Amino acid sequence: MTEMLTALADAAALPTVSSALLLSMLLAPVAGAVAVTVSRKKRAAEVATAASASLMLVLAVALIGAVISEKRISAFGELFYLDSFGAVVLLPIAGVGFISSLYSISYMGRQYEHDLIDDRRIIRYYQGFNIFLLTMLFVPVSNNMGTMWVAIEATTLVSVLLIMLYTKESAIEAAWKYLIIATVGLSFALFGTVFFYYANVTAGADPESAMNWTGMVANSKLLDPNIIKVAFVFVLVGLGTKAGLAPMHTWLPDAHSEAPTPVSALLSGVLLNCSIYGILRFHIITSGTLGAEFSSQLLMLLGVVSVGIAAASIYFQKDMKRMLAYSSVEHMGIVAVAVGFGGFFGIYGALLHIINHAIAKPLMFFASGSISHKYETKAMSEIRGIIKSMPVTGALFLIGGLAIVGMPPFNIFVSEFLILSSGFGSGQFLPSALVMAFLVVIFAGFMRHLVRMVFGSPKEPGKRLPAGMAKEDEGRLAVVPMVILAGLVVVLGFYVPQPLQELAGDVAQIFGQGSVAVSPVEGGASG
Amino acid sequence: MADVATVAIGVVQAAGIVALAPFLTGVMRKVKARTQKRVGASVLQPYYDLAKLLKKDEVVSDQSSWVFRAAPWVMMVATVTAALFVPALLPLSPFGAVGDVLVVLGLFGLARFFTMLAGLDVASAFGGLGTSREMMMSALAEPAMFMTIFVVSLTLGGTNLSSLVGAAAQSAGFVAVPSMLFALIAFFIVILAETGKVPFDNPATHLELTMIHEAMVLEYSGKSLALVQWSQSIKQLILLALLVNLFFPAGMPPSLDAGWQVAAGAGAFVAKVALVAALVAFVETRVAKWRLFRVPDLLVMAIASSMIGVIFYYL
Amino acid sequence: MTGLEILPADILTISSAGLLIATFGVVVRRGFADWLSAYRYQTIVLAGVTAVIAYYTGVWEIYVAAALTLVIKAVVIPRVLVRVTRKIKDEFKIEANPYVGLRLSVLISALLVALSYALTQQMLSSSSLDVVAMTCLPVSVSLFFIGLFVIVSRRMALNQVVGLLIIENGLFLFTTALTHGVSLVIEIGIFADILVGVVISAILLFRISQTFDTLDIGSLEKLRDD
Amino acid sequence: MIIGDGHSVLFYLVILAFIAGALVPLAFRNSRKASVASFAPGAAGSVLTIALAASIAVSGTALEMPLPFAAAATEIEFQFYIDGMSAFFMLIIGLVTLAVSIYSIGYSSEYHEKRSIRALGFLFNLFVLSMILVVASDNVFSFLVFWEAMSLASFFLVIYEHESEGSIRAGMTYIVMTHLGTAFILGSFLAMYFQTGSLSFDSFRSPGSPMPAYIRDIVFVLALVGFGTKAGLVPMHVWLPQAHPSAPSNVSALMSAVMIKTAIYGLARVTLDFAAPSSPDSAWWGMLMVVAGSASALIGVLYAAIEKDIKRALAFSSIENIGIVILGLGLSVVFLSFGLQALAAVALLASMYHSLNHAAFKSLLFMGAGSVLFGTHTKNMEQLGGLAKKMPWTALLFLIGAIAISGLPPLNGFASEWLTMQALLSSYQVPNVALQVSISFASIAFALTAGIALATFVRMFGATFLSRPRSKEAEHAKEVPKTMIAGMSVAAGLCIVFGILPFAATGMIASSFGLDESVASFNVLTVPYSVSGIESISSMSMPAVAVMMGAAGAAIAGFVLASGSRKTARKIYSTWDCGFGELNERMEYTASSLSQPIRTVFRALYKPRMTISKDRYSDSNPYMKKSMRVESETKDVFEDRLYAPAVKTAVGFFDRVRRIQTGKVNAYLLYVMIALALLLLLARVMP
Repeated sequence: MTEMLTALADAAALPTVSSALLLSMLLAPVAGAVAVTVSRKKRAAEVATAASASLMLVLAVALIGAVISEKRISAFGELFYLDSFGAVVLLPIAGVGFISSLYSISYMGRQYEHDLIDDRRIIRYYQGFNIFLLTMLFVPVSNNMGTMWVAIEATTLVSVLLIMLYTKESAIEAAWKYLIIATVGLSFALFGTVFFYYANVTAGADPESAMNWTGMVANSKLLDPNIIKVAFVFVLVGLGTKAGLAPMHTWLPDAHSEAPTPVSALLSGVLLNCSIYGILRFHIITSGTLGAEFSSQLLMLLGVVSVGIAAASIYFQKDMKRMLAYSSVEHMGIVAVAVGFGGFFGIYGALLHIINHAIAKPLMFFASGSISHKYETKAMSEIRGIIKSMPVTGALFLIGGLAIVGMPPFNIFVSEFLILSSGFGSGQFLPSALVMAFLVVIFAGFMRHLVRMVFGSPKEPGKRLPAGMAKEDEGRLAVVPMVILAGLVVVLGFYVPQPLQELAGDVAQIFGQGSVAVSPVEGGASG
Repeated sequence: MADVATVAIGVVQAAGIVALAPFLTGVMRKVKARTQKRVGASVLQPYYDLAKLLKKDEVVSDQSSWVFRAAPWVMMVATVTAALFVPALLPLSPFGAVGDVLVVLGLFGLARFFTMLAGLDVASAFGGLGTSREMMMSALAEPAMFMTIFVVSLTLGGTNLSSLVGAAAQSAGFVAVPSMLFALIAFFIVILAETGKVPFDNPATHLELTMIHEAMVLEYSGKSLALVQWSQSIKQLILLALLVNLFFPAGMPPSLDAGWQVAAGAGAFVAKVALVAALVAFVETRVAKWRLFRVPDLLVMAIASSMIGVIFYYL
Repeated sequence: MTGLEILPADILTISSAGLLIATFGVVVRRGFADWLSAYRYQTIVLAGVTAVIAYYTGVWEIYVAAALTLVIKAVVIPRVLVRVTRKIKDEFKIEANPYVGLRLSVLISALLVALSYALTQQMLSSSSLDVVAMTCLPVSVSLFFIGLFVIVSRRMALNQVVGLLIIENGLFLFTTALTHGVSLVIEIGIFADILVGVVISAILLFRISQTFDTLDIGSLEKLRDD
Repeated sequence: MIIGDGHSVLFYLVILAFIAGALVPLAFRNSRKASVASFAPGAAGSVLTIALAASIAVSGTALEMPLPFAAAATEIEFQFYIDGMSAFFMLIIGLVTLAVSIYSIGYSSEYHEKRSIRALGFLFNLFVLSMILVVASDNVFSFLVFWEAMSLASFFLVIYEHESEGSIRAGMTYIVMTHLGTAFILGSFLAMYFQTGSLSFDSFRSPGSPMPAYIRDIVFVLALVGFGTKAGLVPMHVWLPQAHPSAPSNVSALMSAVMIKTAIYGLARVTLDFAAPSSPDSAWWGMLMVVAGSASALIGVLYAAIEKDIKRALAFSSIENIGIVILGLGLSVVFLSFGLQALAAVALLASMYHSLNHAAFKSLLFMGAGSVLFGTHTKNMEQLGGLAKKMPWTALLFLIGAIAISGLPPLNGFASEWLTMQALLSSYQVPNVALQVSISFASIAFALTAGIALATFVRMFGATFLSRPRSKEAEHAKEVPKTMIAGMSVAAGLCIVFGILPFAATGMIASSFGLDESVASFNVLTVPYSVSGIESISSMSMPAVAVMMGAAGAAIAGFVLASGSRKTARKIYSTWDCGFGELNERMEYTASSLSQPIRTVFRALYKPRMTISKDRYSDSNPYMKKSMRVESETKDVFEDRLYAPAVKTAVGFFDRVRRIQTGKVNAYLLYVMIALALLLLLARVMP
């Protein structure tokens, strides 16, 4: 694995090669979208999307390999810029994008068979899917904070379209709320971004490149602290809205639960990361100006509130997908808290958590999609005995659920462990203890739903179950993506691959630029 | 660990306890009869009973299992073994280092365990009734007994009966320490409870209202009954011996060097035990059997009393 | 930044006042058509202000931005909105029963304007600001606030879209005034986003009116936790 | 001293054996083959575990075993270090698993063709493996991974019969409570991490600078609550009587006999190894443990005494025994705080010896209960009875367990309770009157516990195995398969060996905990006394007692046989029925009626409620009744008074919080703005 990556990295060593890689990675979904539009056939659209997504994944991996060896890549002057932090966010975009494109074939196929969507919509779905991937890809590779904002806003618009794919009342309602709240939130973010820019310009930066993140960080010590304070709050609230941090998260459970399942997976597993990524970029700058204290505290505050509100909502949840959506609020909260804790373990934990969540949550969404197909409901009280009616899906759902609640030996435990260690280790006892308490509540709430759904008898009287439901899972195309994800969930629970560890070490360095406290005592992993 | 002589002394002393036990029962019955203005049977009557029972055929319930048949043996073995550890006629037990007062208690527990099981085994309502009451009584008597020992151990040092009695012997006749006084009260109550005396139990009747111990062993006959009764007598003697030797060491030989002192000590022991037995019998005639659910109050009083003893000791 | 010293503050002040008046126009009216015309008027003034800024700062990109503003916001967006809402029944287009009454709304808007002046003074007093910024920033923040207020206090989905557009205008003014134009690529990106956003929200509005037979967002409360 | 390769190989073999036990059965569809394929490697693995653990424990060495790669980062890795303490607990695991694995081969036939034996074997082996690795772990990360894996595996085993709502609910209570406990444990470890900056146990053991007192106190309290939850310490015990009985009986045996011991391991690790008390300031730790331990012992046994479900009663009795163990541990901490090393050794010996003994007899009893369940398909004591005749072997083995757990000589329970009593008596040396008096109160609780335990097991054995069968199932019961008997015999053998030859256990404990071996010289347990001028030694020798009992038995037999001048006959006849006629099973004492006096005496705790409904022939005459029905129930005060209100409050709070999701988009936008305004305010306030 490592050798392969180094080989790729060598190939990408030349700057031109890596910028070509970057560009072609961005073009892959474009090509997909074009192919879908041209072909206008369901089967062709499926194949084109899967092909472009796999191409994207390969290119992304190559690019990440290059980042590992070169530390940073820029293309087209300073317009595109990818460092190890961006790489960590890029990985889930490409990975989940690919897996989702596979799952889409099965899921949308079934929706199509059940006449829930027609030919026109299927094509529109695959167009939207590709463009959605494209907009998300732009986020980690943008150096310009304005471009990044544009990309994030674009993700909102595309994903609203994808949610609107269904003409159900609930889908429209969710799309409307999502659109309005996210747009208002992002306007705050733009406000804050402009403030940052202004601060950078007044600090003497060249207006042409003053919007570039690299420049802002380099200048961060010189920025006007008062402006940066206000600016960061605006960015935090603005991008926090998009990232699902409470109390700005209110649109999230609606949108994530009403979207088509593969899109839900992308929304929860990937899109949220993009927004968090944006916040953290600004966090680094802010830390440079004000010291780590200020923005860390705010991140911690919002993070703890998110985890708490998610805990309350998960405990009482009735709808399976909404529960998963709230769990995303929780996990984004944890990431925020983790960065707030800082330290090598905190940063590393946050990154690992982003990746782990991006693996486990799609798994859960996919499984829940198959389950609600089978049981024809999303109401958890009506779902019983999955392990009997769909043994494989049930087992995978269980693995995913246990991972989501942070049980070892699954991946999320590792990152949560790192995060709590960093919290206690840095003496942040109150937030750490609160997070831990909320995690226990979430565990209780989640498990009580999960266990009842997975176990028990599917033939319980009064429970809705399609008569003559066969004991079988959905088709192979539905199961394979889940198996891949579950495999990752387990493997990452035991071992984090070396390249990832290296990336994490580099990212800790990047955070270190902004004088986010990174204790040298603990930073042993990067080698 | 010990030469033949000490072993022999220990065995002889235990044999003495085993042999003397029915006599003590006889004495108690006699005293009881006299205080009730009856003539009463001979003090040797328990021996005659045992001899008779040992020769008789047995009737065994068809409902019972091997537990019922094994129980009398276990009771007898447990109490006889306990007798090995108790200084009675002499102020020491050569086996003190092998089994201390806690072992004695444990052996009594073993005996009681099987008694209770035997009561249940015959599938008669009497057995269950006795067992159920005994469960409650023993549950409370146990802590009372243990707390008494707690006080005694603190005051006289350790749980080794030999050294306890040895330490008691150093004092003048009567261990006059406040803590010991409270322990004495507790111990006396416990003895009444453990040996099935009024106000806890009334072994003389076969009424379901009053029986505890008798109800459990109601189905026994012949050899088994002999063993049950004998072990009960031995237990009674052991408890009284402990009472006498720990609390009233008067007349006990300070050392074993002088033969006459030892003999006198043994005599004094028999006299003291008989006296205490008479006292117990006397108490039995003066008080009425208590209602079953008032009995715990008495045992709790014993616990409290020994607890006060502990506190006195520490203060 | 040459020439700012000689900028007659009056021009900017007057146009800012014009912006505010247009904004108040949105607040006090009920009908969608009235809103739209108020918005159009507001945008034209905004484009003018932008042009003035461009003239005095001499940055050509700001001219482009002004032109874009004029074309996209004052012409295209209202057209699009009118077009997609043509099929929506007229009774849906009237804010009959807002959460906050109209008179109170005006009062609150006035307060918000005052608040924006206070805040901008507070926030930016320490840093060196030119005249453009000093004049336009409070106005832009007011637009921002009033837009937010409109979104929160109204129940017609259409009006929320207009509220969003007002926020957008405020942001635009803010950006231009404070920074005298960020790079053109970003500006174009932002415009494109707005345009697409308006189109999408228009489609959504149409869907809502079709599906729910109303544009009252009070009926969009099915998704909740209880 | 650290030992090397041979042991590492053994350790790998242990892991391999259990992994094989988990995975190989997955290949078999046939239930019978699958059960052999999973439990035979389990038994083999436990033999290897015993070998490994015993050699380390006896030699007093340690085995260090780093894995070749880091899981996530330095110190976030799997790291093993088996010292004496680990080895001792590993030995407990090995011994019990050996018995239970053999037993399971037969027992799992109960589930053939009804449930997945593959799943049972898979989870069983993983459960055991994770327990072994928990005690072998040498850093916080690997400890927690295996700790939670252990919880998870056992959770799935608890809900093995997952169609029943009852077992799901029991499982949920269990997993949530245990997770809460884990949170406390994590807090405790991380508090140490805060101090030492390293996650390895090694750094906790010898921190660069001594931990400040407040950190040590936090560490202790969190560890007590966390491990106490897993151990079933009152008042965190409520999950235990629900979960242990729900699992298949072989697993119940493992959970009760072994799993809760891992919590004792953790507690011992923290209180004796990491934050070992050294000054009288820490005496309150020990006292807290003494109080909690004696309360657990008493409350556990009181509930066990009235329980009708045989497995539930056994679970309550586990709470009792764990209480005794923690009482001993607490005493040892008290003594250590005052520098009374010798006494601390006695108390620790008592505690660990009792852990070992409890593992032996509780696994035996749970297996016995499983056999009863196997033979009769009920675990309700009211419906059992008379099994001693139908299942003689099971009865005999169960009786051994009952005698042992009641603390009666000559079996092992007595030996460890003797030591505990000695430790309690020795509290006179603690130079603090308040502590002395408190410990003597704990002694009352302990003695009361012992008394009620005796009653409990008389009732349990009596109601289950003696008198008449009270149901058809009990009437038609059959003896269980040989493998089950064999498994139980292993455990019974342990009860006898550890009873009659205490040195087998105490010597090993002394060497593995580094105690002065004089407290456990060859088969004589001794405790020196020195009170106000009186010097004496309390001692007890179990082998000698056993020999004496044998001799006494022989003497008595000889005497009785010799004294009977003629051969006496034994006549079988029906029980005396007062001339009433045929006695039947409805006339005997049931399990509930047996415990009725105890229930009455301790009614303050049980809050018994009795409903009597009468059906009369006519309203005019109240004395002639057609039928009567008596229903009685008792309550668990902890569930009613402590947990229910606490959960209700918390849930009510969360219910209000989640209602912010009103569905109104205007409200949502308002939240965004309020958040912005508040954060801006906060930003102003913050430096």
